[in-house]
Amino acid sequence: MTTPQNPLGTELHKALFSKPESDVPALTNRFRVDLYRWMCLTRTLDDTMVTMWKQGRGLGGTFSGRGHEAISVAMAMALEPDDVIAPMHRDVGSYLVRGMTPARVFGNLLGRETGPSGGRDANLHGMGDLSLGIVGYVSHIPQQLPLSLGVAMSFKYRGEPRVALTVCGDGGTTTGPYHESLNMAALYQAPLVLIVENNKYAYSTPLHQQMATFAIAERAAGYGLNAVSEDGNDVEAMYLCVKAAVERAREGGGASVIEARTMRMLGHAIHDGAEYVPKELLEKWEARDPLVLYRRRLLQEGRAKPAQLEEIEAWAQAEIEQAVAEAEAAPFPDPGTVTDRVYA
Amino acid sequence: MTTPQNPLGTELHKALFSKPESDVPALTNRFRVDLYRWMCLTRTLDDTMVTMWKQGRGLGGTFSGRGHEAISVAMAMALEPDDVIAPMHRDVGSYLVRGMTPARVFGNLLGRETGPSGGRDANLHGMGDLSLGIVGYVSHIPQQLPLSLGVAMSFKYRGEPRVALTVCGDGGTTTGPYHESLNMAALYQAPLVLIVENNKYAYSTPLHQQMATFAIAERAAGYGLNAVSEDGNDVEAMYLCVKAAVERAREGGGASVIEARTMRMLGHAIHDGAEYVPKELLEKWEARDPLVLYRRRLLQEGRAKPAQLEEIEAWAQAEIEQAVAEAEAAPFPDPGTVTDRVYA
Amino acid sequence: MRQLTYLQAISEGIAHEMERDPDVLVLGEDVGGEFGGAFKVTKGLAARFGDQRVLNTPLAEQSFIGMANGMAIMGLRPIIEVQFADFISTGFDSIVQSAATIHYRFGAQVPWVIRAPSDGGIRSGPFHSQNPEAWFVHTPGLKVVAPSNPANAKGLLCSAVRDPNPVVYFEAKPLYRSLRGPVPEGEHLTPIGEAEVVREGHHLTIVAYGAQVTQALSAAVTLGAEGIEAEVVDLRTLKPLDFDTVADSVTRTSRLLVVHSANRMVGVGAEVAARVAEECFDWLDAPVTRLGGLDTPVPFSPPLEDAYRPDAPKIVAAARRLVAY
Amino acid sequence: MRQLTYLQAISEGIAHEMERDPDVLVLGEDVGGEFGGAFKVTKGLAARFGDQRVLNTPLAEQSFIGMANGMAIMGLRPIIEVQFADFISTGFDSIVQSAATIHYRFGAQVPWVIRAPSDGGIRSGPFHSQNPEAWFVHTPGLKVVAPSNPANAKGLLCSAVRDPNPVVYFEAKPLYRSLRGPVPEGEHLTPIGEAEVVREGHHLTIVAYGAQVTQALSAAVTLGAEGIEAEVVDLRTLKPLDFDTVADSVTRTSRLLVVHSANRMVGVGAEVAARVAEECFDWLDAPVTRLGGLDTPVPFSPPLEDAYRPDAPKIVAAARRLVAY
Ligand SMILES: Cc1ncc(C[n+]2csc(CCOP(=O)(O)OP(=O)(O)O)c2C)c(N)n1
Ligand SMILES: Cc1ncc(C[n+]2csc(CCOP(=O)(O)OP(=O)(O)O)c2C)c(N)n1
Ligand SMILES: [Mg+2]
Ligand SMILES: [Mg+2]
Repeated sequence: MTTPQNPLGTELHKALFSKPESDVPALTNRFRVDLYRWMCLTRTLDDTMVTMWKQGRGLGGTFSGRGHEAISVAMAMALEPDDVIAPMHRDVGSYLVRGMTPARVFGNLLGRETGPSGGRDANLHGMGDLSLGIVGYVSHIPQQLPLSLGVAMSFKYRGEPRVALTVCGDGGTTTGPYHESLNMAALYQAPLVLIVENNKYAYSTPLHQQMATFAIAERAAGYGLNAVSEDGNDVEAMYLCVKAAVERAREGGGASVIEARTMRMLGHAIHDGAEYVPKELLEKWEARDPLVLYRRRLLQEGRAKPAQLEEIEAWAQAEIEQAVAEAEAAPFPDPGTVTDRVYA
Repeated sequence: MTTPQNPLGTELHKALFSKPESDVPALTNRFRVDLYRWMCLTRTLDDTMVTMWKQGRGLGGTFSGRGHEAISVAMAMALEPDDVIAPMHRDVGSYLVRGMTPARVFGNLLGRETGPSGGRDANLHGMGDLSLGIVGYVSHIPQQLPLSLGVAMSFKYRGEPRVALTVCGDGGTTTGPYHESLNMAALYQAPLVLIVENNKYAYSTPLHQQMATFAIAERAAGYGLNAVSEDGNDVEAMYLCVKAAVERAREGGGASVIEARTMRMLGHAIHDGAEYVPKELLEKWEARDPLVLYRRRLLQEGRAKPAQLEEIEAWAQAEIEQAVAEAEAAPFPDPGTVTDRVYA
Repeated sequence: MRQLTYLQAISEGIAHEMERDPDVLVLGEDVGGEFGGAFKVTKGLAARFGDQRVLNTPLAEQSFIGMANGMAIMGLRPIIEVQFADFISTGFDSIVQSAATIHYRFGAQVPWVIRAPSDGGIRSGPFHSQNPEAWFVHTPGLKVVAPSNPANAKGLLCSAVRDPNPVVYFEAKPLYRSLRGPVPEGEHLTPIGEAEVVREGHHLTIVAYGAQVTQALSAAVTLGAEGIEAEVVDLRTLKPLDFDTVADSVTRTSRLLVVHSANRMVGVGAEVAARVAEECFDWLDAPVTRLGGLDTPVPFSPPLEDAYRPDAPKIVAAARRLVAY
Repeated sequence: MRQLTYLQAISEGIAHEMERDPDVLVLGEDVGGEFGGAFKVTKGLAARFGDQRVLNTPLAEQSFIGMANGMAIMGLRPIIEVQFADFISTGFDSIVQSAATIHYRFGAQVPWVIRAPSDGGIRSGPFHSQNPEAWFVHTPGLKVVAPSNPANAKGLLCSAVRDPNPVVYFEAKPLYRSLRGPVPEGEHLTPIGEAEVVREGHHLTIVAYGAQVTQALSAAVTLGAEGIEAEVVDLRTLKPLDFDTVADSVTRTSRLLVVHSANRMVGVGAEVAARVAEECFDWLDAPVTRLGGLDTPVPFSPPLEDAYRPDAPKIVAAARRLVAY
């Protein structure tokens, strides 16, 4: 396998990857601590889920988003309440930020009546709730993308100042509808933001077995879209970048693609030991754990006190424990309702 | 609609669109006259077909390739006998060059037993004959593309020095499998050449309603493919360009995409008056009719004498008249055979 | 009543719904501008309702149907044209995986209509003659309709637009300009989920839909002249299937012939026949019989296509055998 | 005889064919390297046969199946894995439009096999439990097989690879590791197009395939204890359908129950039931009866999925009703 090169020249590369300092808005300390709070809740949920599934307390399989907390929290934080998000299976943080309770998430994971899918859809699929502006995940990759384009087009159709945001993986970028949707998003100047979570693997398949060049952002620019690549493990950078794209979309500046560079820290799904991932790669990224990075930074920059963060961590733990208890106590759906909800 | 811009910078644009003079092989006069001969046969077939269909002597609809003769002839001439071509519905010239007789083409058009599809497939679809290295056209755009990628991959698998060549329209470039196949062709370094016949329209839909930027070759380069844009109405330029891509593929240099710039001179299909195409656009391209251009050039450069070309034109007329007579006299398939050939 | 062609009736239905509800829009390849679609069903709509409500899309079925899913969950009511029913397979995932399951999975509604010009007999070959409705009737979560005449073409179109579920609307392109009939002006709804007895008779029941209803009715006339009175049931909706109307007829006639242009094997006719065989067993005096396309792609050449496809003479022959049983 | 799991039998069949014929190769998402596929069916093959013959593809079903079409017309024999049968819809055009029609349209052969891990009952929800075989049995030009045990899993795999036509091979993932049985070593072919009577009986015929054969056999044991002797026919091939074996059984038992996990509506069971109702009418002593998935997406939660899906107790209940008729 040859080393992929950037075929599009360094000029474009620079233009895409840099932004003027002056455009960066200031974040309040309160907001920064909130970013941490949501990441912490997300990680705690994820850790707890993984433990439960390993203990045999789960139902079917599930997907860990470990390592993706900065992306999933930042993108949801960058939206307004009226915006709509269509996350994927490693974006639990987005659901939480949008107001889905951890108990409902566990309800879905455990197939209970109380999950947003009422026991109809599995694990982190189908966790939609339009009252929270969340579209449930469809497994077929990347169905969320044309669907979100349509959500964006409905805003444009009605002249509403709203934005649709969605996500796909590096694997998603090699699919047909990815191309079709990006082309149409550029053509129609849709108020759409797409985050590509480039976590280096599609299941067991590394990037270099997926594409000859890794120029995800450059290819997106080729459609006439706004495109940029950002560090997906830096929650503030992600937030600023998504926020800029969201507001640009809201103001009629068209669709953006943001490549979020990150790493899938566990297997594809709970049963997958991911022996195919080189240890060194994981170690490199372990050192860049988004929570550890941000915690350190908040303290170093004096944005928060240690006790504050510890309190958040304890809160997250308690919240999740309570949520699990609630979900485990919740009823399974009545089999007599199995044919309900097929039609509206 | 905003005017599309090239998003990728002029550097790339220049690199893609120019080639060193020294690399251009010399063509013999005999070869040049052959190029004209095939274009002439192609145009005569097309004209005759259009006339017959307007007279009600046709069966169902059909597609004119008027204006595309330089492309369809050049690409087939650039192949070796063992190579495989998967043309589309405006590429009659390719079939003829590969050795399909005009009588068989009319046999297919008229639903006769003698057409390559034995009356099974319609008009210019399904005119495959693997003994001539031709794959029949599938309507679903761009199914020929992944299929041709597979043909190319079979050559690679067996270590055969053969090349697969296929075609799609500008419309084809906005489809999912276009992206998937280009990505895989680059990833696997397949011995594949794809010609994009950019004839400005997909049915009634002009380019600017298909894509925000017209950077077809640049986007192809973004996958790590060899990519170039060429004048599709200049048969020699097309030939040289395709030949270079074919030999590069044969020598292990990977896949190429060639945008052939041309114009669809008649409607999408026989019933379509194409009132949606601006007159000026057609006039501009009428002045660049590939046959007229090449005829003039052959005479101006002293490659052929007028009598020679007139003889060819008369020959083509006679060939096609004879072919039509043969096809019209050919039997329809026996209805008792309708379920034959479903399974091999 | 005023007579319209089948095609005019569809166009009128679309315009009526667009007039009535600003959330209704049209999208697909070549539907917009002055062109108005490969069959001109949407001609004039762009001039009347603007380009945003009659949106030309690039060649990208999977994503323009996927886009309609997103518009629909936000409350818009897209009417999607696939240029030929044959190309609906290109957007398959967006229909059978996404649209069909959204309501079941998290309660959002997907109120779109896909218009799919289907059926053959007009020498269009394997890629412009298909009848793929069985794929969708098999798929939970969709509704499927197949109008047979101008009046129900308009009525089902309007009902489909107002239905909160994804509805695949198979229009029979051989009828576009060949079938004329009365069509009520203004508001006119044909209920989804209700079959119609379009001819009464007591010797056998012929169940058909789409273009084959015309064939069945014409066969019934021939049969009538021989003293065989066929009852003809026009299914109109294929999913949900109005089995009660079928069963009611069969329990009166005791004989069933199901006809459709689609491939017979695992076609909608198999479902009708199997249910009748199960639920009307005690009433049957002869085997349930099906006519459908042969198990081949739709061939192009006239002798082959004619051999492939059911038509009135084949219906007559099958009905005679059934009654003689 | 040596016992293998259903999964081991498939793996062995693939390896056997690759050993035998250098034109046989494997491709799909995650099939290669040390990983060997989501279910590990192809584990070890890359080490043994090299990366070129066990090719990892990007996420792109439409195009990697389309690529296999091109490989196949040049004489290679690709075995394509779709990661779950649910994702076969993503490559739909390449199967139903291109591969299925190539031979009819211009005589080339498309000798590939698509392996599709199907069926549920293992709490995988609507997108990892599907049984989409009806779509393909309805489509002319394809062959469709559905092995029910380790021996025919190997035997049908090997026959499918050697068949000159495109064969969709639905493997039942609930059986992967749960079903063990004798599998002949070396060369072992199960003919495509032949059903098998896997249990003899004279009170009723139960027709099943895939994972439901196990359920039917287990139901037959329960029924046997009650004095009801069920004959069980394992279809094995769904297209072309071996109707003779079914008819032969039904003309002896006079009662038919068809069972499959796929949605009942317009399922393969409808075809079997409709043909029996038509061709065995005079032999039937009771209505033909079908059990299949409900007309909903496959639900995730155990009580819902259990309600959704046929199983041995439901088969027993239906058989009792049928025999008591
Ligand atoms: C169309 C389709 N084919 C196959 C799959 C099975 N599958 C689930 S996730 C996955 C890999 C996805 O990789 P990527 O997009 O990079 O997302 P990640 O899992 O890395 O977050 C695959 C192949 C699928 N969901 N959809
Ligand atoms: C998947 C699919 N959708 C729709 C069509 C109908 N159709 C046939 S040709 C065409 C336009 C093709 O445009 P282009 O690719 O530019 O080729 P051209 O006709 O200009 O040569 C369309 C939409 C098709 N053949 N396939
Ligand atoms: Mg990934
Ligand atoms: Mg074009």
